[in-house]
Amino acid sequence: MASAEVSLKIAAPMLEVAQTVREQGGEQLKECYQCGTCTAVCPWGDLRSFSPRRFIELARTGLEGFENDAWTCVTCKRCWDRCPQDINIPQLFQSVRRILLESNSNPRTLNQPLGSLRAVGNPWGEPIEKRETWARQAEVPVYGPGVEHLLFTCCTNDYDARNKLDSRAIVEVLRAAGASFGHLGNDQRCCGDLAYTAGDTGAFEQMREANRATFGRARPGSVLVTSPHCLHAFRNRYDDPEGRRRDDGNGRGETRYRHVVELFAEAIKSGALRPTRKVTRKVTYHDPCYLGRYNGVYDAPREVLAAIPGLELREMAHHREASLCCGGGGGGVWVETAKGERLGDLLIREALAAGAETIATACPFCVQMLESSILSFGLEEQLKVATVAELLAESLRPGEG
Amino acid sequence: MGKLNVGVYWAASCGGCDVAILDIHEKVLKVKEACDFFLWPIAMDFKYADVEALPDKHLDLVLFNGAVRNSENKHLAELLRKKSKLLVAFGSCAHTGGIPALANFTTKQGIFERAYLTSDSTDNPQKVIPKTKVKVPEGELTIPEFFERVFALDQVVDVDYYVPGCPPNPERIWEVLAAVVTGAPLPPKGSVIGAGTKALCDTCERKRTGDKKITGFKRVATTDWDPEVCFLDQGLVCLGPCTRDGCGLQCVQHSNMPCRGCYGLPPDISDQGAKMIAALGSLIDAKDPEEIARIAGELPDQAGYYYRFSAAAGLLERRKA
Amino acid sequence: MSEPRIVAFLCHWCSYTGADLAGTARIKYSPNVRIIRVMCSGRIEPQFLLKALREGADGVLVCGCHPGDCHYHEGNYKCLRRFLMLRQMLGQYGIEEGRLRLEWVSASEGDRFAKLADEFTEQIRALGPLGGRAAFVEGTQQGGTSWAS
Amino acid sequence: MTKPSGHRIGVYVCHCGVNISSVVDVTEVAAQAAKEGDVVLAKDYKFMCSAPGQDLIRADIAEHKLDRVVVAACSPRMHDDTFRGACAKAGLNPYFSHMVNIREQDSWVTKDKALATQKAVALVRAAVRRVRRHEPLYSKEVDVQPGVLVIGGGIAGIQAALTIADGGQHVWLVEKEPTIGGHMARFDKTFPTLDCSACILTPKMNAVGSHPNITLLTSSEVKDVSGYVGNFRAVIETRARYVDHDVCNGCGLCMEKCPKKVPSEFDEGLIPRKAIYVPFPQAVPNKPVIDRDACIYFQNGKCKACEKICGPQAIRWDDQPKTTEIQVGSVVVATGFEMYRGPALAELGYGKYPEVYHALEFERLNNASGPTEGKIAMRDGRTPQSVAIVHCVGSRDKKYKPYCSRVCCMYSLKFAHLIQEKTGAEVWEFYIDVRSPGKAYEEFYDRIREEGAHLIRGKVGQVTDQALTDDERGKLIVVAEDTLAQQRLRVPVDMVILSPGLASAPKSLAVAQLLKCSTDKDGFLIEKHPKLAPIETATDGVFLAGCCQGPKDIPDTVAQAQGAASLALQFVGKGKVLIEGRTAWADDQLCSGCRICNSLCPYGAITFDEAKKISVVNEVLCKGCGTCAAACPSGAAQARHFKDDQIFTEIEGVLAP
Repeated sequence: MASAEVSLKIAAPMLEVAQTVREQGGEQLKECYQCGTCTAVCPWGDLRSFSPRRFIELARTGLEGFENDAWTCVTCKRCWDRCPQDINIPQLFQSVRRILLESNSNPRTLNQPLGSLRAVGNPWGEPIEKRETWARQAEVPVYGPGVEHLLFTCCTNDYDARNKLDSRAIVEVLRAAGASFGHLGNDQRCCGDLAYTAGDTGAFEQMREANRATFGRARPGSVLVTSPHCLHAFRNRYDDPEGRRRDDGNGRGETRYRHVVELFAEAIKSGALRPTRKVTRKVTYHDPCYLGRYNGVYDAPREVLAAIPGLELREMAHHREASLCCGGGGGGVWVETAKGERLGDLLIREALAAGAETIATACPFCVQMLESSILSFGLEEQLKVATVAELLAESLRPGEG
Repeated sequence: MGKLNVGVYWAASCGGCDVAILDIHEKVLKVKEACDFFLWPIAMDFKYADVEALPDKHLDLVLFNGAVRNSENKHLAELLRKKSKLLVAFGSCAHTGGIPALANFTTKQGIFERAYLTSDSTDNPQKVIPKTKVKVPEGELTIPEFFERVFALDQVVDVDYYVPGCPPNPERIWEVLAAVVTGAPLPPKGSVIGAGTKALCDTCERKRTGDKKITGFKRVATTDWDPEVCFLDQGLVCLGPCTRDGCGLQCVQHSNMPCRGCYGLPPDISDQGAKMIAALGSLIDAKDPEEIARIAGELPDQAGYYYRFSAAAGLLERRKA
Repeated sequence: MSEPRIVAFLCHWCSYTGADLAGTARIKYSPNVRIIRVMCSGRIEPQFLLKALREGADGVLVCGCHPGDCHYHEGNYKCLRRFLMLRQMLGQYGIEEGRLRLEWVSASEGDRFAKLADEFTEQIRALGPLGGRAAFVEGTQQGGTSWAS
Repeated sequence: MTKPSGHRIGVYVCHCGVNISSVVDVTEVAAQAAKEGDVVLAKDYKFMCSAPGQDLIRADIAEHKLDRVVVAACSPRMHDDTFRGACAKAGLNPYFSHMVNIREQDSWVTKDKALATQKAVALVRAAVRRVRRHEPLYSKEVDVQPGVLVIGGGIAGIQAALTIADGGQHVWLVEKEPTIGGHMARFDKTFPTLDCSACILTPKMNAVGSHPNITLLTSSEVKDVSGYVGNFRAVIETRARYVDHDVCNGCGLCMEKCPKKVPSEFDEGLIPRKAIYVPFPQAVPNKPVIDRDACIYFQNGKCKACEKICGPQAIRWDDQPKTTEIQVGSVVVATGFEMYRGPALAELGYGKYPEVYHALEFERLNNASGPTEGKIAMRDGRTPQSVAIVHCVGSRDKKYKPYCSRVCCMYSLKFAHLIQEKTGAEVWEFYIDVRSPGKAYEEFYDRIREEGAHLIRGKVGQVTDQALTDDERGKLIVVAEDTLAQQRLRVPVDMVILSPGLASAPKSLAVAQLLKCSTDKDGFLIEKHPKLAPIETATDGVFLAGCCQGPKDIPDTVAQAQGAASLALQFVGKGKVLIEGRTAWADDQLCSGCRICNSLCPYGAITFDEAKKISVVNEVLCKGCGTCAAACPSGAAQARHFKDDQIFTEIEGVLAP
């Protein structure tokens, strides 16, 4: 029997998909009125076609296509800050990622770091017992009774060769400030922030419980962190995974969490730190998303840099609340992106346009992402990346700069 | 008019009401001239049997102080009702339960466990708990039965008048006695006598404003306060606004302490605690439920605060365990 | 088991109108809820709630205008504050928090009132009867009346 | 059953056709009611609210000497007044009746007939017990003062004042600025008709200035309002002007001679004005005032240039603020709005890039009497080749103003038309949704589209000067997503106009507090009923006109102003007002003067009698909410018709076994 083979193009809403997204924390989907502000402020905008607004609409109606963009968001929070409906858009991406991860529809590159997290408590697949190697070499004491600050270093600060330099600089500055601090040795685990935003709630919870248990034993009054992601996880996400709260952690519990630059700024103000050696360099400061937009720390790093003699601070076109993103957040540090299409590339452009020789930051992921952008363009000679701690340590060393 | 036949009895009470009668000082001599006493355990030696032997309505006046806590209290209440013409609930305990009735927020079992087993000063390895009847080799011993709750006098027998206070103000006592002695016309049965008809603030002279706002409840133990200014204006809970006047401002003015409510509720309200909540709640300066709950939570024992002297006479009682 | 007995105090402007709307829309709900109308939830005072429990109510529902909508400006907030304080205190009487409920119901929320009535009835059914005067430890007679009266 | 108290109660159970009787067994309800104490008769009837139904009650009151009436029927919201009226006609105090709601709250909401009947019996029983405790209540009649106070001299206040004055009542029009005219005086054209704002407003302003029934008080603010319904006493403070307007002839020489320039508020600071000034040429009154903060003489004691030139000698250096006390019967609030000026502007480059303007700046830029005499030009004088207009700045945004301001879409479209007409520039409008619900508004929207403006559906996220291409160099780049084309756009333009929404005027809040009117969370005054009383307020005799109640356009403002004026005229014209008897009172035999109730009354009806040391309820101001009665810890404050014992008996009734 003959039949008319007609090719129909029909898109029908898949309400059960939409329902699943809502149930997984995407409840705010329905509040979106599709104004597109998110797309307009998204740092990806100048590099690739990516519309959070479209993603929301597709997820809301359950239409196909939103999966493709699910891992693009770097959770930089520019969209959430500007959304007229106050929708936590990074959280919507997290909800979808959670669903996709459960059905193994995630980028392959995520499997290694997330697997390592569950197995060895860090995303880099490094052995647990090597975590404290650098700290032992730097003769950092183990945290215990009578020690004021617990120095909680990011996995990247513990294992990554480049970021170990930052770790050592931090130790150097803390010593110069006369601070009493100790390290947790091999007991600490990844804070889990990137695992959460990448959609792996299970790994996040595993890390959270392990660290809570460690904190429970150590009972530190003050925790100093080296990564803004650890800061956000401890201050906000451990009590409320969606990270809506934004307080300094002093009100609840007995522990105060701070990024080391906050302590540095205080020490400079009180006179405990006196940077004397000249660091004659033009420096611009990049605000890490999780230090700035998520936790409101904009002034402390700038105060530290301003106190370094010889250092000339220049702002990039986008800074403070409007700062760009290095591309590392939300699991972006684990996703491959081609040269010239990376968010870090935009930053390099702006830093050079501002006439900077060094781009300073305060996050190990920013260090990694920015250095890889610089390398890909072969700009190592023109532009360096340094952490605030490294620049400060340099200015604290004896002698003239 | 001849001498009055009088009885004074203490049930569950501290004895303060009896002392208050003696506090009328030299007038006590006039009392003696005017009255013959047939029972007054704190002052004179009579036996219950003597009272039981009296003819019914032999006593012109009985001042009954103390709440009804056990079967002995109840027996005497019934006995004195039978033997008296005028039975007066004398003092807070007889009037509204008083301090003993705070026990109504717990159970008999709870009280016994605390008193005989768990308190820090208890040494009771055999875990002996009082029983109404105990067999001993010599025979059966009985002690009065401890009730599940404390009663005000009128919850057990019919009462003619109420004299509130913990204790009643001696001047008011004299006025009451004088009225009975002189045979002046008495108010309607059931009246509260020896007290005012408005709330305490009527005579309180502390300065107060019309713009009260409660942002938190302060505690007497941890606060300094202005001796001239209304306690409520300073965030201290004072029960004056819903307590009957007549005490002579012993606490609020003479002792600079907030009113705790011993004169009981003023005439036109039904429940001292509910009314105090209505008043305080209206003044709390917060709109967020969490903030309101936090402020309210600063008074950990609300019931104990508002019903310190009237726990037996509120609209509600504690639910049966 | 006896049916739950529920007294509801509703403000005239929003909640009572909302309850009327449930009727106009013919939405069926539990007949256990007996409504007493007052002009404003600010008139509702703890004495009413205690009285209702004493007279045999197993639960008491209080409804007023949504925050910001009170016809008399802020009566609903006064109601809310008294309500929260009373509910805290009633724990000392051995009365479960769930027996008292305060909800804001607007004049347009007929369906919500009906749903609330059903829900609250079920909530009280689950808690079981309170039992009125008999539930409380023996009598609750009143003290005296005034000298003046 | 309760003990009889000697009352004679009649109970009537309505069938309401079959609305009630098909579910509730009305005869059973009547039979049960008859068993209650004091009930001398209990009847059921087809339609109680009908004339024969009401007659039945009246006849029974006469024949059976009923002193209380209970009607079980529909909602008291529907027919309470009907049955009160029936009682009143039979000589019974209307408040001796009570309605039981067995339709909306029983037969219509209950499935089970037996349970519905049981519920009706309980409700009727409660009513019978309650009605015994009812007390007679009487309405009071209060005189109303003549005269109306209009607060605010924008188009709303102007229109209200003219309507009232033409209606024969005296008006005090109070305006805080040195001239009336408000926002409308600053516009060049009005949408959608594009008629000239000045042409239609100026005649009205002049009419206000010369109307014999209007006392105009500019540079003035209402400082205090006391009194009660129909009898308001207002205290108005007029700032020192330092110019005697009775002497000044308005020649304007002083303004020419004054050496001191400061940014003109009227022109949004785009051009300067002098320290002695009139805000704009058509101002009413058209006589100058001295800005003390700007004046050189007040700074250092020298200058006096204005005094030297003034022919009629009108300068008064020692001028002092004046207070005027007036008595009025009614008040019209017309305090208007302020344009939103919050952080949403800075987010889009306002203040950072000179070519980013807000709507009021553009209105002045485009105004024939404005800084450029109506030429649309950039700061360097060039004519823009391309202009972006950004909708919803601060509006429809939960962080700032969550509501839609209603006029921004339309005025933005008007801008598009004016820019294209005057400059031929490319116009890009960025919107979320275009809202054009008004007469001829949608047609205007059509017209703008046809004229060629680019309408882009997408909210602007950034305005930047960071060029990525040569085309963008030297321009402002507006970044938005065209949500229909699903493309992120970067549009290079010469000029950006932000269209902020309307926010409440801070002064409105102060005025609302003086008048005991409430404001919503956005600071707008709340009307008595959003649908059926949109002009009245919860305070009797106080009416609303214009944007103080919420954002609205000029036609709606004028309509509301005329509505407010006619209500004020009606209110004042009657000369009397009835006050309901269902109020609170404080029993002086019980009040101990604790003052707990003093601050609770939303209408300020409770005052403290310092002599007697007790609180007193002004029953004229009281609206009977009962908050004071609930809060009074000694039972002195009582709410008539909702007294403790009345509610207690109702509780006993609904719960009686």
